Amino acid sequence: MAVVTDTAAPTDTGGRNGSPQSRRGRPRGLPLLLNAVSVLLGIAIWWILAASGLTIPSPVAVVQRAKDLLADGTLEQDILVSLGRVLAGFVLGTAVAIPVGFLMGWYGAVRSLVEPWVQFFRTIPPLAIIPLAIVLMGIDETPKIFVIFLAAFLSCVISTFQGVVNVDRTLINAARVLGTRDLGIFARVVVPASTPFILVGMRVGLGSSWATLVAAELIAAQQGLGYRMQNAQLYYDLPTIFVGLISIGILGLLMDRVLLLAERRLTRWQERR
Amino acid sequence: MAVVTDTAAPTDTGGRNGSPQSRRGRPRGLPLLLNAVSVLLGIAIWWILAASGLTIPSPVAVVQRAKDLLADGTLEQDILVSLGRVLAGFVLGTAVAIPVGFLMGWYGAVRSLVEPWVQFFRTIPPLAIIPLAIVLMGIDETPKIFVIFLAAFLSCVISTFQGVVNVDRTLINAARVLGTRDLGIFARVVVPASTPFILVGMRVGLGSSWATLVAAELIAAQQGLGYRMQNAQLYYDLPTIFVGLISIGILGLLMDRVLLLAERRLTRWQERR
Amino acid sequence: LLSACGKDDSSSSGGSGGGKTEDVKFGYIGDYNGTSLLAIADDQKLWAKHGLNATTRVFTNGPLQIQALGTGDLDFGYIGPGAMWLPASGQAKVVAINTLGNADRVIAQPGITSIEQLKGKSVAVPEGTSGDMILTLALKKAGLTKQDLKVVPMDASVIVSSFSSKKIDGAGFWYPAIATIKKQVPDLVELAKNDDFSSEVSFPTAFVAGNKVVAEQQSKTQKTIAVLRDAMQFRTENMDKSIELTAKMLKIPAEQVKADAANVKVLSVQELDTMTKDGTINKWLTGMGDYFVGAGKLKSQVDPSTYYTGDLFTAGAK
Amino acid sequence: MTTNTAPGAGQPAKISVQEVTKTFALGRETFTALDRVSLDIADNEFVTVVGPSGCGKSTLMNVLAGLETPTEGRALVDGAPVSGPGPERGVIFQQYALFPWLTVRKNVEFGLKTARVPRAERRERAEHFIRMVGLEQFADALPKMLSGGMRQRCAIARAYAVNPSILLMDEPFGALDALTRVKLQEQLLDTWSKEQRTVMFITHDVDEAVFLANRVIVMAARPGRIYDVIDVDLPYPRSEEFRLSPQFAALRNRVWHSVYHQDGRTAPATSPAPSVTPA
Amino acid sequence: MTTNTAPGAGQPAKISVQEVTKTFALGRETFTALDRVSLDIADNEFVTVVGPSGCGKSTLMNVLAGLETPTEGRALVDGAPVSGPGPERGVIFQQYALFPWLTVRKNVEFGLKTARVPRAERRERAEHFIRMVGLEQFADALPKMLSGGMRQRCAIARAYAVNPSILLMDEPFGALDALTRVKLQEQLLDTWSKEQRTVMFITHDVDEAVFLANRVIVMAARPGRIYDVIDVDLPYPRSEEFRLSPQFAALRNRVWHSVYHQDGRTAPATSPAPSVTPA
Ligand SMILES: Nc1ncnc2c1ncn2[C@@H]1O[C@H](COP(=O)(O)OP(=O)(O)OP(=O)(O)O)[C@@H](O)[C@H]1O
Ligand SMILES: Nc1ncnc2c1ncn2[C@@H]1O[C@H](COP(=O)(O)OP(=O)(O)OP(=O)(O)O)[C@@H](O)[C@H]1O
Ligand SMILES: [Mg+2]
Ligand SMILES: [Mg+2]
Repeated sequence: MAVVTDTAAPTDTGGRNGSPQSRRGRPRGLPLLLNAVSVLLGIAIWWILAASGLTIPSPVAVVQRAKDLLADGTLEQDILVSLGRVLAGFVLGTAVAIPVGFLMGWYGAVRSLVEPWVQFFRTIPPLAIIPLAIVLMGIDETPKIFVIFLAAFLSCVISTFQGVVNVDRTLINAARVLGTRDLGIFARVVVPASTPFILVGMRVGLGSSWATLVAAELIAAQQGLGYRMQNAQLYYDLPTIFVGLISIGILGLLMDRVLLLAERRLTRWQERR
Repeated sequence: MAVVTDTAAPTDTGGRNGSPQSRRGRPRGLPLLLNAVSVLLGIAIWWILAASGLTIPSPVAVVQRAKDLLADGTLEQDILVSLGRVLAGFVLGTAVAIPVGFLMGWYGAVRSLVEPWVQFFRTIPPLAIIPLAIVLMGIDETPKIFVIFLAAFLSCVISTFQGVVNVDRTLINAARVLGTRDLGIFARVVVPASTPFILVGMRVGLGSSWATLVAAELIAAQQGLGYRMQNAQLYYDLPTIFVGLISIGILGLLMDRVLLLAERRLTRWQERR
Repeated sequence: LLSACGKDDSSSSGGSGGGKTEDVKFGYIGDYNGTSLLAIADDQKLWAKHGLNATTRVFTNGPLQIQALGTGDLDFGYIGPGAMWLPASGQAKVVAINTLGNADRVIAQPGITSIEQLKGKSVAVPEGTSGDMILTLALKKAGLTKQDLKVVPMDASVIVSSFSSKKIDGAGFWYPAIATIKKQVPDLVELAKNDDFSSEVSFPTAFVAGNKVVAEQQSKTQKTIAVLRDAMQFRTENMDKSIELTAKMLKIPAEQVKADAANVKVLSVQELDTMTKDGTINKWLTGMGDYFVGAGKLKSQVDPSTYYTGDLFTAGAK
Repeated sequence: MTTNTAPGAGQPAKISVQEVTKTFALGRETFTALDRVSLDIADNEFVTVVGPSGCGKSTLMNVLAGLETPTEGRALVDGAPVSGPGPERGVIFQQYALFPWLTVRKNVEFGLKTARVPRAERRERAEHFIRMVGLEQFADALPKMLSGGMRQRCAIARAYAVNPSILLMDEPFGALDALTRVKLQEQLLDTWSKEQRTVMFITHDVDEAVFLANRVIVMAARPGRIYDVIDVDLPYPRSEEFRLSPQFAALRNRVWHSVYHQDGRTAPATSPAPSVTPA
Repeated sequence: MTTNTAPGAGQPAKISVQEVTKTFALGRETFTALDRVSLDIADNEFVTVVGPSGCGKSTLMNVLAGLETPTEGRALVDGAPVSGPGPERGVIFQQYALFPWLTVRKNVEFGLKTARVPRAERRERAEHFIRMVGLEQFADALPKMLSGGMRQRCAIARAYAVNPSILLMDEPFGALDALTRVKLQEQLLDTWSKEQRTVMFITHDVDEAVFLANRVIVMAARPGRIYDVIDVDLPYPRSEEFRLSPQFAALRNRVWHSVYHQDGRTAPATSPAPSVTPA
């Protein structure tokens, strides 16, 4: 029997074997500290690489460019616009992926019909989707959000599907003998039981959404981080590209943290390490 | 108690509630049939779209081009080269992701150190990695495989990590009281118990690998499906682009089936629907 | 495809032949401009003739090649006019001018008959390319600026679909992509073309070399220029054959290459020598420089002689 | 094989198992978990099932619950063939099957929510059954925080809460200490005798089987079949004194003997054929 | 609170629990699962633990197994503080904890593989214990194909196979029918008396507790504590006749009384203080 939320003092860790047990007991600050160490280390490596004559801009140059871009409001504006697109695409993609993944996992026929296409589109680079998206949806926000939506959807649906397939049959039976029908089982058993899988899907989907942003902003974007980076690429303006990359990275990281928090709340019931 | 491999005749399905139960009992051919129906439907929609004046080539034109490309050996050659790259990148990526994911799940310190970077790179589009890859690795096979490797690794590592975190603590305790240490627990408990997660990661990673191929073959590729598509883009040779897309889709689908088969073998022990 | 040219040489003259054979790594782009000379050099065994052993690598754009030149992965490469600012900003040297691009157009949906009518309309442009350039020039001539239109920056592939599906009113674009659009919108209007501006700006394509190669490997540079000159000569004399060879090297239908070549103004060696000497080429490059400064890619005008090694090119004339 | 009819043979059986065979694939072989099992249970009857581990008790229960389809034969409830589970048949699983993400209270309320019982009543009913099984202090605890016996009690409360007319209970008191067990046995008998209920109760405790039952079904393994049926013709309510009575001891011994001496795979001494025991 | 010393008080205790307190967070409150529990178990002693559901039996076992760290106090095994699990302390979990992806055979071999027992010997030893628990027909079956009792037997075989000098067993026979149970009880006593073993055996079956034990520890709940310790000064081997002997009945009644009449939360009639029972 596992005891996760034990109140044992963090001090009495005990020898070698104590480590896996005491994970929860560790002072809260340590992981954050290590995060910080890790980030600083990364920056140091970057600096060394830049200093050693590689054609990458130094952190100082990038910070300087970021300041400039912040000063004239470009960066804020770009971030807002891109964040909006990613959020819209990601939220839609996830919202569609969960029921579709459920239907695929639950009804063999749906699975047989949908799966080939999901698999097919997952292997197709977003760049290749763009022409079609434009033809069907014009050049405004819709196709951009659609491309991001697709990326999020495709990452998340496979995960949800797997989650549904993996739900312990005993729990489904328990719900069925209590009179619950398919819809109730979906909402009240399958969804909570496959939350860990769905969250993996969402986290991976979030990454894909951001990674697709650049492709999406190929479509007649007037602003946005992806647009700014492409533009900078034409001008070989590496500091701006780095500002874009880092902004995307940080925003992605922050959104991921939010998901993680949600996960912690949603899967507190789990007996896990 | 769930009984998965029951020998009940597929006929006695029984009413409404029979469906989830009888899934396994269904004649084997049906899903394949539905797959086929689904694919045919997709082709029909494509045909209609092409006929209705959209700027996409008709299936006939694409098949014709595929024949031509097969006749002079180009397509075979491209497929071989691309397949090699994807396989190398994907296998490497997965092979690295599984132990890294494990270390992240098992040792809080590793997690704190590695996670920010994993999250960061997941949000960065592969297109943006290319300049760096060229600077560090030249223009031969290495950077191409590296970009694919990265895509596979980043998709898979997050999933493995989640899998490790979700392993039922009871099973770990059972192994520990039998005298098993960390390494043994990893190989003999954590890996099998998180197989469903790892496989989700591998499937998603496989998709990403293929989707990244086009970006990878931007790096001075001489052949390969992605290269062929980009080249065709110069001439707006849409049929060739479609041949490339469909080849990628089909190859991805086939590799996914192989993974699925592996999964079925590896997770037969599960009590699942 | 690959380095067919290099291979046969390496076996024949890999060092056994007494004469010193040098290896050269050459990048190119898979269109007529970028490929034709290499296809000829390969077919006519020009590399071997000049004691070179060439490996060619195809790229999808110029900037990547410039980067590879910088890291030493390539010795020579080919760029279009849109990337000319890279050598201008000191990242590489132009060792030879190749052709003049003649494929750029400002196009508009049927019904629009003049640049002025584009006012307020959405016009797509692949930023920083020759399509961008021709639009800028056309607007300037009509006394307009980009602010007068709704300019939408777009990737080239995106323009085809957007224009065909009439999501945009106009575009600064080029052949052969326009030919693809024409299949959908046969009566599209061409509002401006390169020739309209031949007096002000030309759109040269060029061969470039890494700074180090030019500085430290003079014999290799000379030999390569010699190969290019021989191939140019052959190209001017055998246009059809050059198209055929290009198609063979790229493994694409000859008609496609032919359509592509129709929008290229091929320059003969003699013309190039003359224009280098009389400063025409420097004038072109200055004109390009003006454009790049205006577009913000260059901070200030750069003297073309700092990056175009015209003397090396003409020295090959002996 | 004749049917093991219920005592009140006149009225139609509430539950009727007719020649049910269930086989499982076990590697390359097939394993017969139930071999032509027939059994009738009358309305308001309390039947206990005992038998060696692996003799098919849980399988039989799953067939009645509608969770397993028989390979051959059929199961009827109220005269209609069982085609799936239903809330009128409450099930307590041997492995509890609590929803790990729900608190004890929410677990108990699960079936009530499905039945759209209004919130206030739901709460109240859940409260009642949680108190009945003695988990009031743990109403808001998650299953992972419960001891083995507490999990089992939570599962019991969950099944009771939907107030099913048939209760299928698979070793429901197996993880409980003597005190709690006796309490819950008495409560079960109490509810059963007051309300119209049909109970099938699997246990491996012979005392419990005799104490609770109208009839004790003794099963045998390999293949799983009904080996003996023993009527317990003694009045309810049964008190602690009943446990000490000589009739109880006699029946207890008879059941014990029937379970214990199956080894020879012959019929029990007192009955003529393996699974045929006239009522 | 004094220590519940083992009978042979002279020699150092094999297992020593010293003032162990274990609390859990339960929502905002803390719940005391073990309240200053002290207990010594001598080498080669057979101790059974009984007590109401949720009184902390499993928690105490987990502390000894090294799977839980006490909030206060400490546990010693062979004089050294417990800092983690070890193969010398075999554990049978209340919830079996079989590896679902391994067959019965592979489950039983798991610990042997860790101990690098050569393949042939491993196979043979696993075979032996699988036969002992009567699962030979299911050696290649996966846990999901086993009945509840069969799973439990598999867990027993797995723990036995590594031949630990200390056995911590949490209701190991809880899901077994009477026949199998008696068989396994006898086997356990047999091995225990032949080989040098120390056993802590949790059960809720008072008969079983008395039948097996040198000493019966009775625990009480809220807070979890030792309520009574009853010595069973009767010789081994204990046969079926022993079960029918008057001493057995007397001890059984005493334990029963101690468990059953805790309600008033006073000490048992025969002992002066809650968890202090001189040996
Ligand atoms: N999915 C399955 N695959 C193969 N065999 C199975 C499966 N499910 C059950 N069995 C077999 O069916 C037989 C009966 O199992 P069942 O669970 O009904 O036994 P039981 O009488 O409930 O035993 P226990 O008292 O131990 O719970 C067992 O031998 C078991 O191995
Ligand atoms: N993780 C936890 N969080 C909160 N409370 C817990 C946790 N684990 C155990 N407990 C509590 O500790 C008490 C003792 O639990 P334990 O499992 O030791 O009981 P037990 O004596 O083994 O009972 P049973 O006979 O029912 O198995 C219980 O009240 C239980 O609710
Ligand atoms: Mg059972
Ligand atoms: Mg317990």
